[in-house]
Amino acid sequence: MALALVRALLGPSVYDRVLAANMFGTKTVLLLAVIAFLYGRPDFLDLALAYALINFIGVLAVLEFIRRRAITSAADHNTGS
Amino acid sequence: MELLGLYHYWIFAVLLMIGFYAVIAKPNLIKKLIGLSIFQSAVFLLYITMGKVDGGTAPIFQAGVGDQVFSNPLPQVLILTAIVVGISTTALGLGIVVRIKEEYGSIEEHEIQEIDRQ
Amino acid sequence: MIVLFGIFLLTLMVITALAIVQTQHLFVAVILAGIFSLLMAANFFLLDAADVALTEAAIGAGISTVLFLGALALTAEHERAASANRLLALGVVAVTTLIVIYATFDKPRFGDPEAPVHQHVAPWYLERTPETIDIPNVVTAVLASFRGYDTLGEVFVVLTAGIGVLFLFGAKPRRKAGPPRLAAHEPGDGLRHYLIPRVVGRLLIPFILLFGLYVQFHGEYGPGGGFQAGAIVAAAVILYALLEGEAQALRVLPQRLLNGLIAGGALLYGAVGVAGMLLGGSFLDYSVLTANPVTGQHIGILLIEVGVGITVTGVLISVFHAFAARGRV
Amino acid sequence: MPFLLDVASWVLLSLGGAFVFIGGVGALRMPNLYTRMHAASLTDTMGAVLIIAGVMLQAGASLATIKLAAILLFLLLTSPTASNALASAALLAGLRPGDTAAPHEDRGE
Repeated sequence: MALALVRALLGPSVYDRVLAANMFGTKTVLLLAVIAFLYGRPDFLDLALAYALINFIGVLAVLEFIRRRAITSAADHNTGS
Repeated sequence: MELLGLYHYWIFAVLLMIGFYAVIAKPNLIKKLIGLSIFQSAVFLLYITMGKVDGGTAPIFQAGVGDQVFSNPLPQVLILTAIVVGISTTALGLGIVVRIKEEYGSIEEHEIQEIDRQ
Repeated sequence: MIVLFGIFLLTLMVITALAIVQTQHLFVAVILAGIFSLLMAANFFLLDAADVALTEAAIGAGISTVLFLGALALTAEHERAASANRLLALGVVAVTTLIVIYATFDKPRFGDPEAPVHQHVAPWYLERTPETIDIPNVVTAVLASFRGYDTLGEVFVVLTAGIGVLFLFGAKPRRKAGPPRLAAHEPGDGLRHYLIPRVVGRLLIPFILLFGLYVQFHGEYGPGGGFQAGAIVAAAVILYALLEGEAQALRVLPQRLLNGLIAGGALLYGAVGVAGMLLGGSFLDYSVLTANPVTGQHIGILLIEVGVGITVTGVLISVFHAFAARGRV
Repeated sequence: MPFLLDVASWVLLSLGGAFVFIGGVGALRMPNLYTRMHAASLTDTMGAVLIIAGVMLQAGASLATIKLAAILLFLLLTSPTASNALASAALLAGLRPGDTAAPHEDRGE
């Protein structure tokens, strides 16, 4: 199931990787839900719930990061290295 | 099958060493910190692996279900706290790196040493 | 089948770790570290450690990425290539790997119930938890009651780390030569202009907070507890800060209050211990808190988890603000 | 009846798995970021809905079903948002939708 994703992990540009990370998050949620049932311990769905809730904070942080960098590098052209 | 039983430990060893490599070979301080957290994760994995018992489930009693095998709760307790402590210490490390960047203008190890030598 | 799945996940982890070390782009490394943490959590789950997996989920999914990105924004995004002693390092690493792998041949087989780890105190914990503490989650019982000292120590480490970060960033940045980082143009209003994330985020924040509270107080019955809840609540506040800008978040939860939270949580923990002493037990012995020892344990664990949760929340939020505020200077 | 439910849930699970797989392949094979994103969102919607519906049938009416419904709801809320945020980030960083050749690593700097 997650096999296709491994290859996405090696994607060419930075944003592909973010995309892959996001997909990975969704897949982990699904995976956890399925495994919880394979184990017969449905009370562990909390975990998947936690992921579903906070997984996208990372992506929002990326957006904020890029936005900041865009603002700073618009002013002086040598941020970063 | 006998060898398969040790696979987890091998992965642990390999991960540990990947982290270790990042710490000793990469000059970049943030990379070192990421390496350190990989190293840390490897140790976590080792502990949790040791706690696993065949056919066991997580050590939470279920009402009405008797006679279950539970995995070892002790390593889990240790690691649970260690993860949170880990992120706090990583944050501290990042704080130091940022301060170094402000003082030296670089986060590469050899450049910092260069500046120090002057 | 589950074992095979575990092996698959572990292999993925190694690949990800290699990619992290190999890439020169630190931003990519941080994103990959996020994936690494996801894999790690799934693995913990497979290894029966639901509590640990929840902790890793709460920390790794949001907060560590945010912190690393915050640090990246303040430093450089690329690392320089070339280190002179690379071969030497590789050699050392290879030799150590071989030694460690050689050592693993002495390890008991994976999942062996006869392994030495399972012979020592763990059975005792499993046996005693129902009668002396009477809560279903053994992990919480061991964490908060049997090994309360350890946890107290950990809380103080978190506290110290938080104080350390606040001290480090307390110093005013010295203006170095070079182009000044522009200040006027950076209002720090977060993602206020991005409508969709903002609306959805605002919708979700209450649910995240609610879920945090659920994890906090459900910790005795299912996976959860103060550490996880603290991280989740902190994630909610950080989300708010990302959406509305740090200034707004600081207005809602001022730094003074956060400082109070950081110290207050640890103090609450300590106070519970001292209360036990005053009532005639030993430090962190909750059985004396009420007439019934088992109820006493319940109350003690509840209070301690609250203390832990408060401290963790306070520290994580303050650290985030420290990084974010630094970026705006 | 339980048998029927079982079959239905397995059908849903495998369908969901197929969608996830297709999404993965798409994310790998599509020419540039924005089309890749399009493929990836397949996982987030169809895959998630089907798999969680499948697990729900296994669970029957219980607390777990409610939790699953909550997970589904939050997934459906968050992942499009994340995609949107990512797309804005990429656009902000100057990645044009037209470019077929994805710029190797980050430009500028």
